[in-house]
Amino acid sequence: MAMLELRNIDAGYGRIQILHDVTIDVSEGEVVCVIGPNGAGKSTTFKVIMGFINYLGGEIRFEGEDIVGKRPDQILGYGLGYVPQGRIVFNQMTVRENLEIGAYIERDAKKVKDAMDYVFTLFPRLEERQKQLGGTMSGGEQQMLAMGRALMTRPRMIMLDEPSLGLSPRFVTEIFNKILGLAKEGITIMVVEQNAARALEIADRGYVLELGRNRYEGTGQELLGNPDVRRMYLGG
Amino acid sequence: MSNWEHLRNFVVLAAAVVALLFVPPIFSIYIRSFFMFMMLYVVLALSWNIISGYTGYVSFGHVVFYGIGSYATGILMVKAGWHWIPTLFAGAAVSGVFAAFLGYAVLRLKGPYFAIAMLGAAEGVRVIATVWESLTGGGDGIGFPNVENSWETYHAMLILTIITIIVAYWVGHSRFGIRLNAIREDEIAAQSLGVNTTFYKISALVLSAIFPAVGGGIQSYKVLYIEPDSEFFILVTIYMKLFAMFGGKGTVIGPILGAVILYSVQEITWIKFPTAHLIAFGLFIIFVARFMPRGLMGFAVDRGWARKGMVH
Amino acid sequence: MLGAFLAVAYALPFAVGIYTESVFFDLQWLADFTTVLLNGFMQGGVYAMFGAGLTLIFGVMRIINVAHGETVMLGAYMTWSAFFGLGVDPLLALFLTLPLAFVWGWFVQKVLLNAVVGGPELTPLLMTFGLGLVMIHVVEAIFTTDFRTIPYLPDALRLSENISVGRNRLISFVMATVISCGVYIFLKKHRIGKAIRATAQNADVAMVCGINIFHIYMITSGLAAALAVAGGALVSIQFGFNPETGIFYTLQAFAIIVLGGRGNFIGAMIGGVMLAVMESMISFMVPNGTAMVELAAYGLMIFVLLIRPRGLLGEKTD
Amino acid sequence: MSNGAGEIALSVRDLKKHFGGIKAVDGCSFELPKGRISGLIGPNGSGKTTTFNLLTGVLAADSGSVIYNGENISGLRPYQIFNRGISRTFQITRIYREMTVFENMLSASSMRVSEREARTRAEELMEFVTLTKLRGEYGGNLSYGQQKLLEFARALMTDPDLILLDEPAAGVNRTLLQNLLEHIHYLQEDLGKTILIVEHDMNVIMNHCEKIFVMDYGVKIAEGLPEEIQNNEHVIEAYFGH
Repeated sequence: MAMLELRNIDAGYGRIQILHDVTIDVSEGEVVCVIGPNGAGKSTTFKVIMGFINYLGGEIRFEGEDIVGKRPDQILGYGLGYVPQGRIVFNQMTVRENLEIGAYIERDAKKVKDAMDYVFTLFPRLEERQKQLGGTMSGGEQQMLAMGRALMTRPRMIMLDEPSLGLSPRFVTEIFNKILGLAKEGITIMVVEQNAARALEIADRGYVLELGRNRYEGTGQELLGNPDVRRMYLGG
Repeated sequence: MSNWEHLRNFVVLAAAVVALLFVPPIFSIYIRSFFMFMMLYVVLALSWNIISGYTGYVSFGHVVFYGIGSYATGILMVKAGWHWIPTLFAGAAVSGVFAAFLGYAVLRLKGPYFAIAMLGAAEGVRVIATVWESLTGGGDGIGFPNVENSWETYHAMLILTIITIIVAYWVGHSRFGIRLNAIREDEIAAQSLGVNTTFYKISALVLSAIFPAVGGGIQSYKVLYIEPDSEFFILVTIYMKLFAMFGGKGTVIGPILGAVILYSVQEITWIKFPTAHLIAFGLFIIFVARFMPRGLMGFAVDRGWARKGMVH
Repeated sequence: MLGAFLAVAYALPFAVGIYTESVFFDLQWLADFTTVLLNGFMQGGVYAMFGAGLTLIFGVMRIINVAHGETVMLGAYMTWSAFFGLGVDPLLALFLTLPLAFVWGWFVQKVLLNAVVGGPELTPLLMTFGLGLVMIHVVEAIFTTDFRTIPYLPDALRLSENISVGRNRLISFVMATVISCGVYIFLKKHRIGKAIRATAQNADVAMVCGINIFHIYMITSGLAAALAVAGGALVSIQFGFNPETGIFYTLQAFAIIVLGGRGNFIGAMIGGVMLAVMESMISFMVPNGTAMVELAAYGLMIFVLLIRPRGLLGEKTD
Repeated sequence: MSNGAGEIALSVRDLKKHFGGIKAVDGCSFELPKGRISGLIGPNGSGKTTTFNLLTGVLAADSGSVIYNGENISGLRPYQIFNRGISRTFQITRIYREMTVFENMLSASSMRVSEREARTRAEELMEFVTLTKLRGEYGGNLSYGQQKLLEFARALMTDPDLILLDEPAAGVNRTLLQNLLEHIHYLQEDLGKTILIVEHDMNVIMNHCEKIFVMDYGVKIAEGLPEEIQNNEHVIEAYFGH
C-alpha cells in the first residue's frame, strides 16, 4: 500500500483551478520526484496536501488516513514533514531556536533533545553554527536548516519543495547528497524540482506534470532518457 | 447614466432644497438649528468621502480642516473685523493650501500610517491653536459679538450643502472619481494605466478639505464661541467617518443618508442618554467595519435595489 | 539622515530655550536640567513598556490597535478602583489587574480581531477605533469625565543638593523595567515566546512547524493588553487621568513604534526613552512647554514616517 | 498600417536591477521588432516579471536604458510611460474588483479625449472581448478568464502602440485562450501593434511568437525563431537542469 496517495486531485487559488485530476502515489522508502515546466502545478500539489489552498475534489491519504481538511499541526503529528519553497528560515532566530520551533508540537523535552542530536548527526554544520542567526547563513546552509527543522518531529515521510532553487551548483550537489542520505535513513521522500535532471538522477520514480495535469510517469532513469519529456519543457 | 437619470436626480435635489427652505420656518429655532447641523454633517460626511471613500485613504483627522475654517472665521471676524461671508472663502483657501502641503507629505503613507498621521496632524494643530494665544486666544478661545443669526447661517449652510452635493455628484459620476476609485482599488495598476496618482490624491484631499472649512466657519459664527477642544474635537472626525461608512463610502447618496439617519438618531438618543449613544456608535463602527464595509448602499446593491458602480 | 534629523530635533528645545532666555547654563540650571533628564528617562521606561505592547501586536499580526491607549487608560482606572475601592497598594494591584488585562486582550482578539487578521488592513484599524470609543464612554459612564489622581509616594528622593527624583517615578521605572525584561525573557526563552517570534517572522512557515497561529495571536493580544494596563497603573501614580487621555497614549505608543521600527521590541524600548526625554526637554525649556509636549510625539512620528518609514531599528524589508 | 520590416520598436540596453544581494536582472539587452509578436521566456525566478516592471516604470532600474521612439524612458513614472503609448497587463490580474467592468475600462481612458469618445471606445472594446453583457458587473465577480479579457481590453483603451502581456494564458481555459490569441493576432496583423508576451505555456510562445528571447539568472541567454530556441542546448539546460 502506498504511504501517500493522491487520487484525482482538483485544486486551485480562489477562482483559478491549477490542478486537474492529478494522481500521485508514494510508497514507503521511496524517493519520488515531481517535475514539470513552470506553471505545471508542482508546488501546488504540496500546498493542497498541507491545506494551504482550495481543495476542490479528490482523495488525499497518508498511511490510509484521510488528511483532507486537517491542520498543518495535525498533519505533522501523523509523521509527514514539509519543507517549503525558498529555503525560508526564521531569520532573526538562531539555528538552535529554528530547530526548537520545528519541534513545537513535541512537549517532551527529552524527545526534543534526541531529535536535535539526530538532526545534528545528519547535518554536522548546523551543530557548529547553532548560535548563528538563520538569516546570516548562506543559501545552502539555510536549505539544510529548513530540512533539519522539518526533521525535528522525526517524520516518516518528508516533502521537499524545490530544494535547489536559487542555489549555486556546488550546494545543489550537496543538498541532493543530503536528500539521498535521508533516504538511506529510511525516510520516504517526495521532492518537487525545477532542476529535473538532478532530481531524476536520485529518484526511484518520477511524475511529470504539465499545466496541472499528469503527463508521464516512470522510473527516474526512464524519464531522464525520454526525449519527449525533455522537449515538453519547450513546447510542441 | 442617461441624461434622464441626471435630470431626475436634480429634481429630487431641488425638491429637497425647496422643502428645506419652506418647512423650517414653521418650527422653532431648535428645529431650525437641528436641520442646520444635520446639513453640516451631510457636508462633512460627503467631504470625508471624497478622500477616504473614493481614494481609500482613510483620514482619522479630518476635523483639522473644519477647525481651520472655524478659526479663520473667528480670527478674521473678531480680530480683523471682516464681514463673516468673506471669512468663509478665506477659511476655504487656507484649508485647501494646508491640505495640499500636508497631502504632499502624508499621502505617501499607506493605510494605517496615513490614518494615524492625519490623527496626529489634527491633534498637532489643536495644540498649536491652544498654544498660540496671541492669534487664537489659546484655551480661552474666541467669543463673537452676540447677534441673532440663525436665519443667515441656516441659508449659508443650505447653499454650502447644495454646492457640496453638486461637487460630490460630479466626483461620483465623472472619470475624475473613477480614477480616484482606481487608486483605492490598486494604486500600482492605476499608475500603470495612466493615472498620475500623486496629483489625483492631493487633488482629492484639497477638495475634501475645502467644504469642511466653510462648514466650520458657518458653524463658529452660528454658535458665537470657539475653543480648540471643541473645534478640533475628534468626535467630529468620528461622525464624518461613521456617517459616510454607514451610508456607503464611495457613493454620493450614502454619506447623505448616513448623516441624515445617524444624526437624527444621535439627536434623539442624546437627550435621554448622553454617553450611551457614543457607546452605541463605537459598537456601530465595529459592526459596520466588520459586517457591512460597503454600508447601506452596498446592502441595497446586493439586493438589486441599486445598480453597481457609479457610472452607467 | 534620521540621525541628523534627531540631532536637530533634540537641539531644537535648546535653541528655543536660548532664544526665550530660559536657558542659563549656570550650576543651578544644569542641576535642574539633570533632574529633568533623569525624570524623563524614568518616564521613558513606562512609555517603552506600553509601546512594546503595541509593537508586539503589530509585529505578530500587522495590525495597528488604536485602542491601545484606551487600554492604558483602563489600567489607570483599574488601579484607581483597587486603591480606593479595595485599599490595595497600586503595585500589589498589578497581581490582580495584569491577569484581568491578559484575559481582556485574549477576549478582544478572539471575538473581534482573529477574523480580520490578514484581511484589508484598514478593517482592524476601524474596529479597534470603535472599540476605543466604546471603552472611553463606558469608563465615562462609570467614573464621569473628572480628572483623577492616586496619591502615592509623591515625595522626591534627593540624589544631591540640587538633583532629585520623584519616588513614584523611580518605583514606576523599576517596575516597568522588571516587567519589560520579564516579557523580553519570555519571548526569548519560553517555548510559546519563541513561537510568537516565529509567527511574527513568517506565519505560514510557523503553521507548517505545527504552531496554531490563532492561539498565538490571542496570547500576543493578551500580553499586549497586560503591558498597556501595567503602563496605565504606573502612569496613574504619577499623573492625573480621565477617560479621554487614552488617545494621547495611543499616539505616543504609535510614535514610539514608528521611531523604534515597527514590530521591534528593543526598538520600542529605545523609542520610548527617546520620546520621553524629548518631552521632558520641551516641557523644561520651551515656553508653554506642557502643552507643546504633545507636539513632540506627533512631530517625531510624522517626520520619521516620511524620512525613514522603517524606523531606527526597523528591518529593510518593511 | 506599415509592418515596417526591420524597424525597432523598443530597445533595452544593459538593464540592471538588484534586490539586496539578488541580481534579478543583471545586464539584460534586447530589441523588440516593430509590428511583431515577441516572446520572453525563462525558468522561474529568471527575471522576466522584473524586466516587465522595469520597462513599465513600476520598478526603477539600477542602471541601463530603455529606448522608445528615440527617448530614454527608463526612470519615468509608470503613468508617463503609459501616456507614451506602452500598455501592459499583469501576471496576476489587477482589475479593479469593486468597480464595474465599464468603470474598469473608463479608468484607463486618456483625459485628453472627451467623455463621449471614451465611452464609445470602452463600448467597442467590451464588444471586442465579448464582455458587453457584463458591463455593469463588478470586476471581482468575473471568472478569472473574464478578468484576463477585461485587463487585456482595458490595456487597449488609449490605443497603445506597444502592448506588454504578462502571462496572458495562465488560468484561462482553452476556448477563451483561443479567443485571446485571435485578438492578439488581430492587433498585430491588422493594426500593426508591437506585442511582447511573457508566458509559461510554451505552446502559446512557440506557435504565436515570431521572435523569442530567453532569460536565465537575469541575463538573456538566447534569442531567435521558435525552432531555433526549441533546439538550443543552453535553453534546454536552463529549463531541464544538467
